[in-house]
Amino acid sequence: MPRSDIAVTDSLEYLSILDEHGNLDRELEPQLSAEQLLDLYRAMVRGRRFDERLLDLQRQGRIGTFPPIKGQEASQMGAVFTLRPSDWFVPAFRETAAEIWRGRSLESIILYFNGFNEGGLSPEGRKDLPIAIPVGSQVLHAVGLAWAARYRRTDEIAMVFFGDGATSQGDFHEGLNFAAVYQVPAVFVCQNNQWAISVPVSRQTQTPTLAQKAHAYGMPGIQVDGNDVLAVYVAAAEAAERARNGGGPTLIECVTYRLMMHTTADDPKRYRSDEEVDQWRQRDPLPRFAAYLQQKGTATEQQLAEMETRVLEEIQTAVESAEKRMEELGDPLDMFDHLYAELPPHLEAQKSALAGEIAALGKEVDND
Amino acid sequence: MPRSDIAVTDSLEYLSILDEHGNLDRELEPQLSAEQLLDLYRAMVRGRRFDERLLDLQRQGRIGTFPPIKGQEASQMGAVFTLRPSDWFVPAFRETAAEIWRGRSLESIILYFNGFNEGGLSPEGRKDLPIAIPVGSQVLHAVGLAWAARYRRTDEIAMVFFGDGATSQGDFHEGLNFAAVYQVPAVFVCQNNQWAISVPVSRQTQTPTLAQKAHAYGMPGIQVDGNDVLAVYVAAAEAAERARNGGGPTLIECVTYRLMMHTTADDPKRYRSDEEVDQWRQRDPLPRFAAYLQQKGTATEQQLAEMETRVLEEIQTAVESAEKRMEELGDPLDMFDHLYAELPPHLEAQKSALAGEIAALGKEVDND
Amino acid sequence: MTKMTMVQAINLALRQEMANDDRVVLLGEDIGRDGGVFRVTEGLIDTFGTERVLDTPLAESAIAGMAVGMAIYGLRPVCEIQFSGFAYHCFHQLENHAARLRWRSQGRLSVPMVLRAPYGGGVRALEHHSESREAYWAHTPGLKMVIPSGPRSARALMVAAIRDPDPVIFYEAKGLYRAFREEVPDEEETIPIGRSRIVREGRDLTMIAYGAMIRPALEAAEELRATDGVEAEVIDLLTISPLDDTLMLQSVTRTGRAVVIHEAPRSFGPGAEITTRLMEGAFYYLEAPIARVTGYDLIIPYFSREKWFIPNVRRIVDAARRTLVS
Amino acid sequence: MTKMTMVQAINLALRQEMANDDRVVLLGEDIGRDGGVFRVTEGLIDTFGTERVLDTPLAESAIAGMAVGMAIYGLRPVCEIQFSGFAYHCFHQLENHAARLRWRSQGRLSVPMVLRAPYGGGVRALEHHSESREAYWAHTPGLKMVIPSGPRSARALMVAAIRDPDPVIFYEAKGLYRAFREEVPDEEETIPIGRSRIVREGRDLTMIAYGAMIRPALEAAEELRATDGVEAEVIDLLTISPLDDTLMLQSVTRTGRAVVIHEAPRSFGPGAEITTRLMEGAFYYLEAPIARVTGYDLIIPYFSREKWFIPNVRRIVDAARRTLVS
Ligand SMILES: Cc1ncc(C[n+]2csc(CCOP(=O)(O)OP(=O)(O)O)c2C)c(N)n1
Ligand SMILES: Cc1ncc(C[n+]2csc(CCOP(=O)(O)OP(=O)(O)O)c2C)c(N)n1
Ligand SMILES: [Mg+2]
Ligand SMILES: [Mg+2]
Repeated sequence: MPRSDIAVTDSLEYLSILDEHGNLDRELEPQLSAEQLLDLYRAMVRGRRFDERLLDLQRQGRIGTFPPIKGQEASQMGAVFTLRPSDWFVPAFRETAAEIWRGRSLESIILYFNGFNEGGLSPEGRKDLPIAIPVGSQVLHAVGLAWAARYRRTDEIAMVFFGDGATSQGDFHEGLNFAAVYQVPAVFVCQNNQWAISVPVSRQTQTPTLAQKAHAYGMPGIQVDGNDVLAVYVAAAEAAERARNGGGPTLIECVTYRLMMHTTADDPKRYRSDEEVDQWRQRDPLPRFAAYLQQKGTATEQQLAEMETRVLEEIQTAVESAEKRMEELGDPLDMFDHLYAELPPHLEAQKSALAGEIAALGKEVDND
Repeated sequence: MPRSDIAVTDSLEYLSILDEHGNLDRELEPQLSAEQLLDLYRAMVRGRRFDERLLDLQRQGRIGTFPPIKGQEASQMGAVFTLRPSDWFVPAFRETAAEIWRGRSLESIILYFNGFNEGGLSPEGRKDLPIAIPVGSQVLHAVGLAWAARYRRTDEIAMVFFGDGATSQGDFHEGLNFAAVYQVPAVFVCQNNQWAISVPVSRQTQTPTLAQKAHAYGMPGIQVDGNDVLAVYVAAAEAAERARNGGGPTLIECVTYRLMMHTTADDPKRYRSDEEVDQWRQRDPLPRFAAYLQQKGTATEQQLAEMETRVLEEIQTAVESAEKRMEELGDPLDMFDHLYAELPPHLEAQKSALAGEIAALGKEVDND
Repeated sequence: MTKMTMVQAINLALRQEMANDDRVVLLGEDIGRDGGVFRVTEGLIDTFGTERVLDTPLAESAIAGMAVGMAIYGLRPVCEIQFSGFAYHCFHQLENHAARLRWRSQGRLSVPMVLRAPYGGGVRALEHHSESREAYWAHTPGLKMVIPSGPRSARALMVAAIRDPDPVIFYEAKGLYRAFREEVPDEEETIPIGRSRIVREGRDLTMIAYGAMIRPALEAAEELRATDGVEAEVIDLLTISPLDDTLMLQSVTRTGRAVVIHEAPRSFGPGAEITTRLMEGAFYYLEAPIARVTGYDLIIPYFSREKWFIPNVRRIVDAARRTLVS
Repeated sequence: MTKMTMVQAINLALRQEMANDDRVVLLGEDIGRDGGVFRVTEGLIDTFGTERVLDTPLAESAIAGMAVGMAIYGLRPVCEIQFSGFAYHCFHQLENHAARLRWRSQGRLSVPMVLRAPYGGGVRALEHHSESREAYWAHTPGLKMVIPSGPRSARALMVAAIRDPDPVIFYEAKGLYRAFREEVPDEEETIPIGRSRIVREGRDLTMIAYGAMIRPALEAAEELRATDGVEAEVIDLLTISPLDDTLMLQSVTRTGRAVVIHEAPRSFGPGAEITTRLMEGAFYYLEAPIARVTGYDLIIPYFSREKWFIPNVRRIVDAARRTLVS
């Protein structure tokens, strides 16, 4: 009758396969083909190099504010790599590598961060949502998508990304609860990069892990070394398979680190030490994975270097074509497009008023 | 490096002391004085009888819609009984017994449920919030109160009540997270009465307990037999003491049952079986506690019956005085009071326009 | 044609659209077994099963946010928020997402969802259960805001809302739910969203109202005819946003006088936009200041006093007379 | 007197009020160590410690809801919502509770809190970071809605807001944060909430604006003087709600012509209420339709096009000229 402990039966695990010193757990090592491994690596490199290029562009005033992803390439690529094209991908705003992997063009990203609505156009036929800036809000969309996928008797799943900060939002909670109640095929990927702007995860929540929040919903939770692309891949593949087979949702916490500023408008020196950043630099996901590929004989150093070169060329082409494209864009009247399927009369009137103003301006300019 | 289980170190317990068959766990039995025990019992009886009377009044059209509390007397009284007058009490809307214990007059409750704003006037100097109808929203207020109490270096705590349904709301999540992060002196009491209107707790969440949701916040959680006032008292007293001593917040789940309709506008036959209700009637908290008091020699059957009589008289007096009071109330111009500390000019104008209309109406009536 | 209440008429619309189109799914609190606290969804779970009528956990943001996801997928979710006073919980899902997704994705994605919510006073409800805050949604670009005035228009607008390619907030005046019956055609009927209508013709004065205010407006018009010999035209907006100002401008151009009626608080309420449109479009025809008959800039009081808050026939007639003598 | 930016001026107000009154505590995302993403709270955590400057977890509803609790206790919480586009997350806490508690408790409890949020465009920000939706709060009985137009008014209004016994939503035009410096007195200064002011006198036309629109309005007035010989009076609302219509009515009674300017979307926006008040109170003095120069009924576009959305001097001058010739 008494006082007794209640056991929570949902699993809560920690997973790491390839550590920062190159140690590999061969039993857990996923069986990926050379092609898959190289695809993964290329996507991570592309994410890294494009990020660096965006930072240059931003510093030169050629694009606006954007959130760098550096350090989180493994955490997003390991997860998104498990998706099929028919699955749904729901990003937050710091998943550039994953977005590109899913088919978003580099150009559209440049356009977006340079303030062009045209950058929002997602690849046709792709089941990718645009980035979500309101923190945590996208979690619910993934639940609705996953629910609908099951309603339609497909084998699609939905994978949604969010940060450590997002776990404090009500929408995170409501989303995970709904997902568990309806047992929808969703995978919740938390990129715990240790910081939500200036707030460390230790002040975001009192729990030692974010993965354990799964217990509030009756779903499995797993914490993985988010800088170990193999571990992330294995955890995500398991979760995706579980979801696909009717086993319901999973919460994955990828322990990773935001090596750069929150956005280019942020100065992380205000709130964190260089030592901390340096420590995490040692755990950079890229060199670790590159060394693995070489040890395994999947690629030589030389081949990886050539891959980088091709990626840089690709980026250069994209920057050039985006900048060219932006010269052509910018008709102010376009802002009236796409709010509704059909432009209602009052907006029709506002649009033609602006068109009139622009025409008059043109004349003024001509008359000058 | 491996795959390993993560242990959650926060406690999660189940507590029951006096079961529905009268079995008592003497080791856990709280040491309450006869006076305290009778106070507790009286408050439970008052809650029960007043509830019944409100239902009569509602059925006779003498008050509007209200939410009966029958069956939940132990769950709320066991908890609120541990508060000091200097502590903060934050109810949802189904804590009538607790509200009365804290000093809210029966009259004010009648006024409130008969659509008079005057029913919102809480007892002066009492640290009680008015009821909160938006489900779960009040959880956050308790966090703010508790934070402020500590800021002021008092030993006050805040105790907030909410239902099983409320645990699905974002505000519940955000509130518990903030409470844990700031380690505020708050006690979260969930009256799990099995239903949120027509939705059973099994479809509200996938977890077998609500108490385990505490693990998402790094705070202790405890599930108690909510129809066992002794168990609720013990759990709440522990949580209150922990909070008072700087030990941070606790989540208590009281497993109880709503024996009546959700509100008087609801017909529970649409969604639950009579058998289920009958089963829970067997677990009614009142007879169980009455038997305990008699066995313990705290009061005779006769004395308890006399107590009931006095409670009924008290209720009768309150109903009469409330009905008299309501005859005097109702000046429509009063609705302009208390929105702001000072009535702004536009409302001044609206008020005097209405005053003018009323005066004109009066004349019309006079002229008839 | 069957005579039915507004509750039955909305139920009919949902039932027929669900039967016609398996993309239509319902979600909300207590809408399944219980049939909704106002019984609007009564019986639908029996016909369509728990797969198409979802009794959700208690979380409005999740209801709206999940519907956004469903709609993006290609379904046509119709969510119920139990009372419009609890729709603020999902304000961010509606403003940040539902209203923006078509625009953000350059037209590639869209959110064809309907969010139903009972609004307004008159049923002796508890607090938070009687407000009228349609202006919040009307001021939100990307949403449409619809309010029917009776069974027939509710049915026809609900069908239109479900078929609309964009998110529609659909407020149902709970005071009208069972207030009266109207003939509703058995066969399909829709009313285009974004179109108001004249429900009474008149040459002397224009009354503009919607939802539960149409009946007192019509009664006031009758009283004005009877006692003052004045013929008031009454326009039923039906859609609050996008606001159709064509009919009202035509009318006021003829009558020169207007009274705007709503239950919502006055300041920054729908009446301000209506008045301003008339001022902008018919300034030179106005013979008198346009009058607003509205709720006060207060929280609607608990029910013992709510009749003093909600505009009534007397207040409308008074305002009309003031407008006429100016 | 010190010349300072609006960021510094608000910081000064917070600092002085915190020094004067230990009931004043700040809470919000990144307002502590980081000093706020716009640095409005810079240095305050160093002076007042983590006990009075709370870096919160990432949850707006909790920020507002916790502040409600603190305010009930008797503190004077000032919360920051990082961008006003994320204030919808706490809409229910503001509408359901902050706005109502004094009224619900018959005056026994109250919620003297301030909710600060940067609003508006002009700083090349990401999406969701540039909207102007002050009308939502202005339409909510029980709240006050304040928008300063520069450093000095920001400082004086912030002090008034903190001391106000009721909840105040305080929007800060982020385009003004560092746009210019103004002399701000070192000693205490307040501006009463609910009072507008004339910032330029004129007899021919009345311009009504607030926040970031005051500067283009003043520039437009100068241009009108220079090119058309027209003297425009410019009224700075400062408080949007409760709306002070006394000054504007006096002005329009003299000028007969008015232009209302705001960045918010036009329909159901603040301009509608202002126009309607003028129509109601100065109908017989109006010589021409009142003109609205506002944002379009769109989501404010990403920054490459936002200058086309935000009202500018040219659009104001054009509207004024149309008003003058009618
Ligand atoms: C609802 C909401 N509140 C505030 C912000 C401002 N903001 C943008 S990102 C961010 C921190 C997010 O932290 P986290 O979830 O850990 O993601 P990360 O930035 O680390 O990838 C904040 C506060 C926002 N975008 N949305
Ligand atoms: C935010 C919000 N949504 C919906 C409602 C309508 N409503 C009132 S009580 C209730 C169920 C509450 O269930 P629970 O939290 O278990 O408390 P109980 O009624 O069982 O005491 C609902 C849906 C509300 N009051 N507030
Ligand atoms: Mg983070
Ligand atoms: Mg319940």
